[in-house]
Amino acid sequence: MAKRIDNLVEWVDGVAEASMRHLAGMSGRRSLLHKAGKIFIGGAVLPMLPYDNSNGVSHAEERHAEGTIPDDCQYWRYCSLHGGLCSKCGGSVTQCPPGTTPSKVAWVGTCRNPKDNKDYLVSYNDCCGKAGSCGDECTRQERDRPGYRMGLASESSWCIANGKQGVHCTVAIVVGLAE
Amino acid sequence: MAKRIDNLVEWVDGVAEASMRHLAGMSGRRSLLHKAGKIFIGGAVLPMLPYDNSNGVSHAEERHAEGTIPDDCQYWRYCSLHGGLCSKCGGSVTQCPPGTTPSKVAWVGTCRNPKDNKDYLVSYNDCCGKAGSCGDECTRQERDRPGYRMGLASESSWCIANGKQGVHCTVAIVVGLAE
Amino acid sequence: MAKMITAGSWLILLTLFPIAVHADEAAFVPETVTVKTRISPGPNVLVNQMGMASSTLYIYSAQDLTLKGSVSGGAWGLSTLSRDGNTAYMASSFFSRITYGTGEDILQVFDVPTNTVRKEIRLPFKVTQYTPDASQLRLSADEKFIYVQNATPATSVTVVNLESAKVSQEIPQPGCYGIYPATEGHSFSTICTDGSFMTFSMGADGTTFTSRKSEKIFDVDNDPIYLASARAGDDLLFISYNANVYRLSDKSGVIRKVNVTSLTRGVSGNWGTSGYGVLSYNDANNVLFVTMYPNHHEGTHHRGGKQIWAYDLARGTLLSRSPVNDISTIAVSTGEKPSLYGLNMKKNFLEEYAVDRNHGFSLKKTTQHTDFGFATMIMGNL
Amino acid sequence: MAKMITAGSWLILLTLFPIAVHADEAAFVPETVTVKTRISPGPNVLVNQMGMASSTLYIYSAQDLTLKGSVSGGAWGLSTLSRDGNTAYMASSFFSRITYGTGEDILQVFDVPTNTVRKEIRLPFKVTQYTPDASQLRLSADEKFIYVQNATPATSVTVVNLESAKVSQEIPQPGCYGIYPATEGHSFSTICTDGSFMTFSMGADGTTFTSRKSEKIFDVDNDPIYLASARAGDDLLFISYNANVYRLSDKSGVIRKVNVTSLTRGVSGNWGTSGYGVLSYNDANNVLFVTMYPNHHEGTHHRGGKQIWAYDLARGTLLSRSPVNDISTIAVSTGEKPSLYGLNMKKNFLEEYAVDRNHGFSLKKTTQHTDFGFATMIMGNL
Repeated sequence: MAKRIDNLVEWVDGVAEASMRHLAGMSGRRSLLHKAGKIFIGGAVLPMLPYDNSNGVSHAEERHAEGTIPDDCQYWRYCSLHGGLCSKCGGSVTQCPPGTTPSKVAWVGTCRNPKDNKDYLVSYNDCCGKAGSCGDECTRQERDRPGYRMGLASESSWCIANGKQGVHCTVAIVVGLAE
Repeated sequence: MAKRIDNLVEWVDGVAEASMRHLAGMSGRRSLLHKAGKIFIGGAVLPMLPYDNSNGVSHAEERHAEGTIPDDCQYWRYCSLHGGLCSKCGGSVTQCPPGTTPSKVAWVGTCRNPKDNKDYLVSYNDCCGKAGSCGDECTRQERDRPGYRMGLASESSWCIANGKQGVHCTVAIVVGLAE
Repeated sequence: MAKMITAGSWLILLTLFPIAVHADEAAFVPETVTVKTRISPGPNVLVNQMGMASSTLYIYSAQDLTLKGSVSGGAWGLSTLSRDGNTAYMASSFFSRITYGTGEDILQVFDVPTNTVRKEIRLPFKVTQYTPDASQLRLSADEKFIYVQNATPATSVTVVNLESAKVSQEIPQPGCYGIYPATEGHSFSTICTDGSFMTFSMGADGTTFTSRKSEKIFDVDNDPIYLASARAGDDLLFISYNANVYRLSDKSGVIRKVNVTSLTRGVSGNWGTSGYGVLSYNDANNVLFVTMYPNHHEGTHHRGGKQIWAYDLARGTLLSRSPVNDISTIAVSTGEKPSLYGLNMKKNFLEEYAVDRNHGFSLKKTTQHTDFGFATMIMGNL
Repeated sequence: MAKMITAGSWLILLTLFPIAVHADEAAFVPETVTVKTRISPGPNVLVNQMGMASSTLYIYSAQDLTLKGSVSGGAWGLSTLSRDGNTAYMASSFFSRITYGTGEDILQVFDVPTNTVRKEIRLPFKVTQYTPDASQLRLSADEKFIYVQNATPATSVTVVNLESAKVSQEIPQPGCYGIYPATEGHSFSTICTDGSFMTFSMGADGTTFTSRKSEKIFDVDNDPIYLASARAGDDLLFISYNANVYRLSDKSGVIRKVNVTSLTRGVSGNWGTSGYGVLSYNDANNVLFVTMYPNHHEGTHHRGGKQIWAYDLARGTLLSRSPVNDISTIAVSTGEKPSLYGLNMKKNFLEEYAVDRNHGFSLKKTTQHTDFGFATMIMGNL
């Protein structure tokens, strides 16, 4: 979750000019959560989804077998995906292919893992800077919203924060448990 | 035939830097044929095709009903065509669509008109400067030759003499009778 | 080497023109290549086909969908059309290496009759890259200004003065997206993340603005509206994923809710709205057309519609439900005897439908033309 | 306005991150997005997909055709690969407005393992725009120079010194086309419009050249050869539309004919060669593979092949005829137990075939992968 929230916070602070490199050593996960907490306290509207808040052990287990994450569109973590998976482009479900740059920000889905029946936040980052497509797209778009709720907007390119370079493919990163 | 041979001659003289506008009032058809005659005398190799040399009355008649030239790929004048017809892009069989520029040079096919059983030279000019395709391509390529016989090379873009702008579609112009 | 090049000239000529030409040419009239200077006359339907490298606006005859011409721009092309249909605008991105390198955002001003570029205006490099919708590039009512949706992802609107061809100002629009200009003056509204609208009113010279925020209009979580909108008289129409029509007024300088109408009340099958340009309104008959999808649920809102519903907004009556194939975007012409145009998003067809006024404004497909790629916008001075 | 922007920051955040995060995260290990720095190891097969706006080199595993990565350039991309497979080159055109505006021709030097651009070299704006073939962009035997085919349509070859990243010279090549470098030194041959070949030999520093013209090798009208070529030992192999194999030697600084072999002698059905990269040679077994089309006639020479023929050039024997679907371009790997790769031009598949040495080097398809667009070149350090 670190990088994801890092990005969000920095982005709010610096209005989308954040550099990945600049971020890397900036802060640990805890401080980020702290920041995030403040933000939520400050927020006027809290459109939380009413999800279970027990922790994600089973997800953590799954992660250790990362090489085996399916790239079938129906797999649970792709519930709000809209794009071609990077696992079909020489990357993996969580890795951008060589020669691309992950988008600094992303849209987020809330997907239920059928193994533990918990809801997870999934960050869909575009990988940017190359032409050419690599296979069929997945279009699930559950809980997708238009640009007025930008963080859920799968119809936007997310390379917009990376100098608007070309969208090559999309990764699906499980960044947190939804409350 | 005027413009076509104009282009060829000027192109040989000026190595493909000819401007359409510059050419327009330069010379009549007769002087061009004269030039062409000299060229053929001067040429060391004359790869003529052994075609009938009577004149093209029936073709001339057809031309008056130009609006009705079919755009079926099997129509006789498309015998060496390789590209999308401009008649499907807002132009016609002999007209580039608005907003494009006809290629200054072209590849040439020799096609037999079944009406008079004569062989005609057909100039396939690309229309340049726009993106977007407009329908299925025609791929006939009869007597097409690779780049070492460039004037018959349908695999080349012919917008190369127009600043290499994008190929949008192709016209088929009957420019002469083949001897 | 000089000698070789001379010899080469002959070779080049032979290469280009290997066949001798007949000298007796009395009766033969050679053709010449020409350029059509103007597209064929008559009303047009334009389709904006977005591409990752180049985007194209295809111009079709509104009569029979013959392709009359096109203009093209760069990546993620957004577009709009002047009221008279003679000027098209496209905002898109160009890169020195197509997908990387130096980028710039350009507003192209096209002359529709001649398919030529009349003007280019450089925009701040912030233009949204988003599936094209009419709400992202909008002319003011007097067509003196054009409003451009930015997203970096921070959102703002670039205001361009079309007379001076200069950027007048950039209006910050945090948490809001979409541009809905007023029918007069220089103001526009935008949809915000809490379900309210913000209305921005520009000063006379276009360089200043004031803003007013509306009450909450809709529930973003449970009844989100599409970016697509229509005008019904002076009012703005929006529709939600769940097919609730929000009729809003922007007359007072702030958005006010007029009413909300459920299209599906009393209809079984759990129908919902589906597509991109999902609604279009025929004012002469007070009929709203909407693309609809059965058994809708989270994630189906951008699928191609399986029916187009005609709804009488004045009477609150569902008039007809016409089956269609995967239509994602529609546009109905004005006047009492309209035609409807739709985009089939699976086959990339532009389709034309006759509207049967005697049978509840039901639709019958009359013709179709492939539109060559993914498109979500139909425009026209229809 | 300051206040509004502050308020807006909250809205933006909510927009981006509308869901609260659980605080007790002891057992949850979040993932992070990373970038794979190098493609998976192992031999590669590369496919050059030409586009009118951008062109892409797709990199597949030679084992199972898994897509391992890609690099991309501009319009009408021509490409080649270093002998070790680690450096790919693409020459292509970029325009300020994709299809119009200011254009430039760029040679991109790609690092294959990392899929990154190592260098860009600006070329004279003359590079041929032609269906890609290996003969248009070629490395010298020592890989110190790269030769680029120009056509405006006047033809010439740009010689680039890869060490200095500068253009060394432009060699005029009137009436000739295609680049066939010698196996040593800095010379290359080209095919000329009268059926002869010209051989250019560069001076030591790459800035001068001498040329020698061959006898007439083939009949351009009646037995034209493809641009595609292969090496059989030290000799060059070409093939005509009529499936006559021209075995040529470039050892002496000028092209000489070794022999001509008809592949179709004694075979009924009027078969001819067909496709783009129509031939490939396996040296270890002296076997030539060719894509063939039945009932061939003027105009069929670029159709997808219906059979692939295996021919023993040493013995002059047709070994096998394997049925295939529309294969236009082939590449066979080196060694005694080769695999063959082919491009299906109707379905845009890259296909892999096992070669059965016990049954006349006949082919059996083992796997396939879509190559996403029109392609005519397969490369690899196979």
